[in-house]
Amino acid sequence: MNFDFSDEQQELRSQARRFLEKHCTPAKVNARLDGAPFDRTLWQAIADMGWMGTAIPEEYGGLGLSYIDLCVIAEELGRCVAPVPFSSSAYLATNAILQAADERQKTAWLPGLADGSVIGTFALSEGTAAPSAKTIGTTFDGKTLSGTKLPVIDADCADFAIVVARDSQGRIVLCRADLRQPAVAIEAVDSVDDSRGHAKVTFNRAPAELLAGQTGWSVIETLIDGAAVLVSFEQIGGAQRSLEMARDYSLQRRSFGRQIGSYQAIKHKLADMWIAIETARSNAYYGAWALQNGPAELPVAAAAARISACEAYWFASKENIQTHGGVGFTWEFDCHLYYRRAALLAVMLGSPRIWKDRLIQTLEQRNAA
Amino acid sequence: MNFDFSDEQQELRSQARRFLEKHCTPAKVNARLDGAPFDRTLWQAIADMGWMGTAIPEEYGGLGLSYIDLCVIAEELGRCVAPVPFSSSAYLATNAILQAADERQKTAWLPGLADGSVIGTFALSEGTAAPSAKTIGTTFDGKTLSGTKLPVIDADCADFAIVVARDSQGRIVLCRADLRQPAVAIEAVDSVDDSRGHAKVTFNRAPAELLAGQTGWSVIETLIDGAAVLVSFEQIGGAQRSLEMARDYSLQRRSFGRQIGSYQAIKHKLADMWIAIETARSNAYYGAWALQNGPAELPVAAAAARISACEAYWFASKENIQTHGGVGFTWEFDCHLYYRRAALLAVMLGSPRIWKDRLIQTLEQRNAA
Amino acid sequence: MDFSDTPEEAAFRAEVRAFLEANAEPKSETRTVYPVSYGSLDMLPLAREWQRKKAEAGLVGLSWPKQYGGRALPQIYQVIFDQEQSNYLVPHSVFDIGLGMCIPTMMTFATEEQKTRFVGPAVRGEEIWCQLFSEPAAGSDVAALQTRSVKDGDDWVINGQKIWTSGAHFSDWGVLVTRSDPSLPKHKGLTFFFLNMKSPGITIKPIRQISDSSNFNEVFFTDVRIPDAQRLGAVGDGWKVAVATLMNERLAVGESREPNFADLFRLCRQLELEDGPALRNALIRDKLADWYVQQQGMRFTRFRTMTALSRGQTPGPESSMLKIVNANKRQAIARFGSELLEMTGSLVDPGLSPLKAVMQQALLDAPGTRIGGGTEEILRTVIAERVLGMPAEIRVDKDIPFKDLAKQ
Amino acid sequence: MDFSDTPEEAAFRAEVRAFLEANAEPKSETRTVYPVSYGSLDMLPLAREWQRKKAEAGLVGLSWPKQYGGRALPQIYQVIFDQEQSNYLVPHSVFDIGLGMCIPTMMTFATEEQKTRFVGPAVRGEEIWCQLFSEPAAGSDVAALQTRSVKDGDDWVINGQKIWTSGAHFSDWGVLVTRSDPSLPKHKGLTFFFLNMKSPGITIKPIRQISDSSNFNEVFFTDVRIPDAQRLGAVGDGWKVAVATLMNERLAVGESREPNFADLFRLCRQLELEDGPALRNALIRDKLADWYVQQQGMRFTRFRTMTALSRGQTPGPESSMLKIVNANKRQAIARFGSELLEMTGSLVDPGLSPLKAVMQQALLDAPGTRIGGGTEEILRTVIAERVLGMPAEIRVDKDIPFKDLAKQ
Repeated sequence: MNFDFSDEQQELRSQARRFLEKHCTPAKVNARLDGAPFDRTLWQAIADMGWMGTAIPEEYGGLGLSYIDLCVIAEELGRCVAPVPFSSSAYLATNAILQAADERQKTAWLPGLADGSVIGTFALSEGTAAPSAKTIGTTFDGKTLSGTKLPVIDADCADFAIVVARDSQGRIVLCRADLRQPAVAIEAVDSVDDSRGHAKVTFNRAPAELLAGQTGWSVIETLIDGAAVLVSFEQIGGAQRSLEMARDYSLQRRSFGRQIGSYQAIKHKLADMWIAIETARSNAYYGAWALQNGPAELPVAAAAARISACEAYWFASKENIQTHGGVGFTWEFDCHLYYRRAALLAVMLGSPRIWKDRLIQTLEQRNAA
Repeated sequence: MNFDFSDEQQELRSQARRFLEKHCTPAKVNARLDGAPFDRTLWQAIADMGWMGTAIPEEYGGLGLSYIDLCVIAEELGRCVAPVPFSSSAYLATNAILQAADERQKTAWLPGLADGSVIGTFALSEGTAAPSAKTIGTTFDGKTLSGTKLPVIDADCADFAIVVARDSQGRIVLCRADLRQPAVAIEAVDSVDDSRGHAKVTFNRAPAELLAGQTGWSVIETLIDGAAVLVSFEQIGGAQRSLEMARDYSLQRRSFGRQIGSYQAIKHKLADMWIAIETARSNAYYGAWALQNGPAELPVAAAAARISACEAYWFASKENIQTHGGVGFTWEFDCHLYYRRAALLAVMLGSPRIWKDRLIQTLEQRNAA
Repeated sequence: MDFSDTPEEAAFRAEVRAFLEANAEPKSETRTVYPVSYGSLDMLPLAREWQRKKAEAGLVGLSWPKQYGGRALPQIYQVIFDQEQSNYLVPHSVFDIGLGMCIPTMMTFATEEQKTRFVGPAVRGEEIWCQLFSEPAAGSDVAALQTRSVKDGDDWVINGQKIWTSGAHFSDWGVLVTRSDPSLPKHKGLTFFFLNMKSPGITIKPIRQISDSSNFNEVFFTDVRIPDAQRLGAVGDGWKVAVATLMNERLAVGESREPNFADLFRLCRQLELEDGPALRNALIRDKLADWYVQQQGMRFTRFRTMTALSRGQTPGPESSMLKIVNANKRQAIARFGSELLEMTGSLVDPGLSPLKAVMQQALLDAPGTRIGGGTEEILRTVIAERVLGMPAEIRVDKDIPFKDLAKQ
Repeated sequence: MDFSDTPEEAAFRAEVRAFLEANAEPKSETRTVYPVSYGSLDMLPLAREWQRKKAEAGLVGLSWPKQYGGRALPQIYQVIFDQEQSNYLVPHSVFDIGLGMCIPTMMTFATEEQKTRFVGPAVRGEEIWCQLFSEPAAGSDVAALQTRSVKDGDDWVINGQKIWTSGAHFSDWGVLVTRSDPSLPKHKGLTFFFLNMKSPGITIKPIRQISDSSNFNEVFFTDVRIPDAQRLGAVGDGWKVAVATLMNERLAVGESREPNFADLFRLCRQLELEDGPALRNALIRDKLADWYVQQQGMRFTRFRTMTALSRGQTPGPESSMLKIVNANKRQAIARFGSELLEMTGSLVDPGLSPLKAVMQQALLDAPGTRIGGGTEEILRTVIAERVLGMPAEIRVDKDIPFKDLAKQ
């Protein structure tokens, strides 16, 4: 057993951190939050690092590394609250194609995703209900899609979406639809974290292509499980940075003649943040291993990673603000970027409540078997 | 509006506290916990104060005071973890008779309860299920009771029990059964708090008398609501004493050259105890008012009082032990008496989970109306 | 222990209900939030108009002496008014700080002439007041303030910076605490004033909050002149006046802001989950019950405070507890309510989310609630020390001249 | 990142499984707790017998050097052993302190001869060891200890009192830290020994815990003589040796004690609630998931520590986190599980409650879990200072001679 990243992966992390500290500053996140359009230069710079293709096999233009390497990058992207559609394109759209497309489609579509020239997203949710095989109302008639997806994240910059729909036999299928076509209406909507674009997307008999490899709700579940592991690393990266910000501020800020970090109320709060983060990290490591090597373990491992990462990020980001006091809830400081992202990621792949229910369901089934 | 005890009630409280500090010491509670039999002398001394008859009308031998006065006494009894069957006899058995018996029965039975010469208890639970109209399996054939009640609190010292049973038409009824008769088997069982006797009581065609005034599950609910308010004062009394013990110890115990009470970890813990207790107290005050004057408010007020009192007592009693450190979990110190009693009272009238469900159900009904 | 209205209270409640019925729109299942938000420019005239109506009906300053237009009623009458008003859609009040803190301070420390001049306009909503205490390096530790006041003839000259000044940008008057003598220890050399917020030398800069609203401001003072006649309390007694002002704040803590139990209950009544109606879900019922119990606990705690006041006792640190519990509850409800909406739980667009996205909006606003008016860490220390008699924090700055402290 | 067993690990796991199958009874749905409890007198011979079997099979001291009967394996092998053993009903180990803390300390500080004499009997369960550090006035603050050691010829004479000594009443040997020079500051004048627990002058008094068991003891020393040859480390270096001993304790933190997730899951599978099977209840599912995630988080954190160790890093304060989380989880599960049983949730009678009342029993035992081995308050401070680099607590007792401190 070896339960840590390899030396090569640690090196990848250092590289990524140096790159992002230089190119993906809080100022860029704030700018995007304030209405600046998608930063294509930043995206291209990230693409030039090869990150989008990390886990894409070489035959499709990727680097052919492992998902564990992708987890390293995810953590660093989360650490700087990167305002880019990485999770939509490199986890969800890419993996949907890897898992559900046929050979021809993979060959046609993956190289563009790998080199960042094409951006994909994933259109699942159709409103307040937790998506499930039952709730999908968008239909695919064999050639076109009809229905409304809300919200679709990163629809403002994505070229296409992988859309979850129901075919004429009632089966759940995945389709690829270009987003830049007249039969697709994209209406931007405000969100708690506008550093990632949100939209209501309406397909009005929009031409689309079926992913011809696999169908069925279980494909979606596996896809989401994998994304949950990757996103949990983004969450841990953000939570860890929140903790560091809180510590640094508490060492510098003085109250009643002492560093506020010398008060146990702050010291113990930060210790609790650390505990929450390390708990999440341990679960996420197991998730990373299961994503790469243990498909039978993935449903449980992904749920545990996601549940604890949601909790850790929520706790760390809100208590980072609290530790900062008044300045913490202003735009002058960067605390809010993390709190926003924590709120977004907590619902992006389904709320912790849903995942807890799924976790217990899986454990019941395993126990019954 | 006047949301506090009256001067007379404050005086009643002072009297009660002085009396109990003298006659109901931790040593007595510890002795009982260690196997000493029920302390009839203490019971008689309490009876001589007139407390059992506080809310019993004068025509039945009581003092004819209000339930609010009884709440004052309950808080003081809870404060000293009194090892007496007060709640079983003076809340449950007494109120069952007041609410469900006919005139003849009240006249016959209440004076003995009021002067303490007779002790009653209440037999409801029949095992792990939350008692409800559905779960009652004990039967009453018009003359005798058959079935097993588990646990019955204070069965070791009670003369009779008010037993919840099902009659031959399937209706829920209340019966009075003497516990000292051959057809009743009382088997003592160990509990988390042996300062109050627990037993499994089996009725084997045991002669019993129907309470002839009212029948039906709703009588039980009202009875339990009233008891929940009174017990919430016992819980608050115990929680408050736990907080005081924690404070006193933290001022005296030194670690690393300082009083442990000077560390924020302890200061803030104690502040949180205080908040929990004051929250419970405020809800309990409303419960007391509803018990005396606002029957329409009672179901909601009793639930709120009980839920917050359970939480406050659990929190205060466990963190009192924690504040004491090592000595806290030994029999040398009295912290454990409160932790035990908190655990007992948390399930005695149904767990907080059940009460929360009932609270929301009542609010739904109210809202629908 | 009597929770019912007395006949006098019942009569007053009827009076308030009649006034509200005649002058405001009741909340409904679909409309629970006043349509014009705090930050917007439209809000101010609407708020003034509403204040004027209340004042005309004699419903402002209920507990004040009659000579200042009050009705000399116990505090509980304000609670009754607030209870009834909370069922109606009314503009966010911009007068709370003035009427709750500044004017009561004026009543204690100003001259009769000044009171006569200022109370009326404040009551009628013609003049708005703000409070200038906090500074960038003096947050929880207010007495660490550095804004200087220097006597110059009959005036004082003010230089420095205040922060977190709620409503400074639309206020007419403000109360201000300054350091007049840095050679004394930090609580000693302070002096307190009221001043015209339109005075030359004042620059106001709004602070943008996470929720994108800007309730608060930074206020910069450059050679601002205040006549000595506008000093409240003796020179060097500013801390005492500031403490009295903050004491009044304790009374001003009201019911918790939305979303509260009722909002979540309402949301859950509307929401269908994967396995049925949200209200049938045992987890949701459990959470709802917890928050109901907390909410009622805080409500009744306020009533207990009112009762204590009516018996002539001074308000204790109970409001610290209300703040801690309500602020955390609010943040927790906002999170829980948002997450119940699954992926739409991140949308703040009022048109696309149930209850006009009140949960998501509150999520962004909630971190501030836990900080403004005293962080919960400070408030726990207050409870521990003042209610429970625990040892005070180790203070290293107590008896040292302020000017030497600043150098540390 | 590889969670799978290496071929060597897999072979070892198979070896352990074969050993357990041959020598112990597996847990079942109805039998999850070894029938003979810690406190009972019957337990000791059973525990010794089990230890002897493990030792004969070469399954004790896995990570120790081969010269002391170990197998020089990485720590992860101990985890594998513990994982497998946790599926079987085996006696409570009374050897953990000896093998986990005392013998490793001996290995570092004792003479070769002493090691040869003591390691074998400890491994085979023939001799039991205990640890004598805490005192009534030195709990979290161990270095405040007062037990005196005075040199007298070739012996040291010990007077004083220790407390919280687990297993003192059945131990053969113990490690002891004493104050040899009170004129030095508190961490300086300490000296460390090992001693025969049957020495004249030792009085052992069991401490009764809430759960009615008496794992712990008070140990009184009256003119107890220890040969200087049994000193570990230099005179005055006792704190260093004690810290090394406690460092070994960090490695000894195992999986959380029952009831854990599996016990609650098992209970819920058996339990029918008012509205159906307990496992269908959304609140229960939510709680179960929380505790599963915590449990796995702590399990994998241990694995991460093992990986760090195998890379030659020293164990950090991770075990502090394990203790905080596991102890609180245990208390919370015990409460939740008990309350699910409604009124029978107060009964500790194993015959009358599902799962032999494991929840109720644990409820009484849990407060101690949160305190023993360091309170969670101390552990949070350790994490804040040593992991996060936060300022140390203000210390008023650091450089003062111990004898003057005691007078304060």
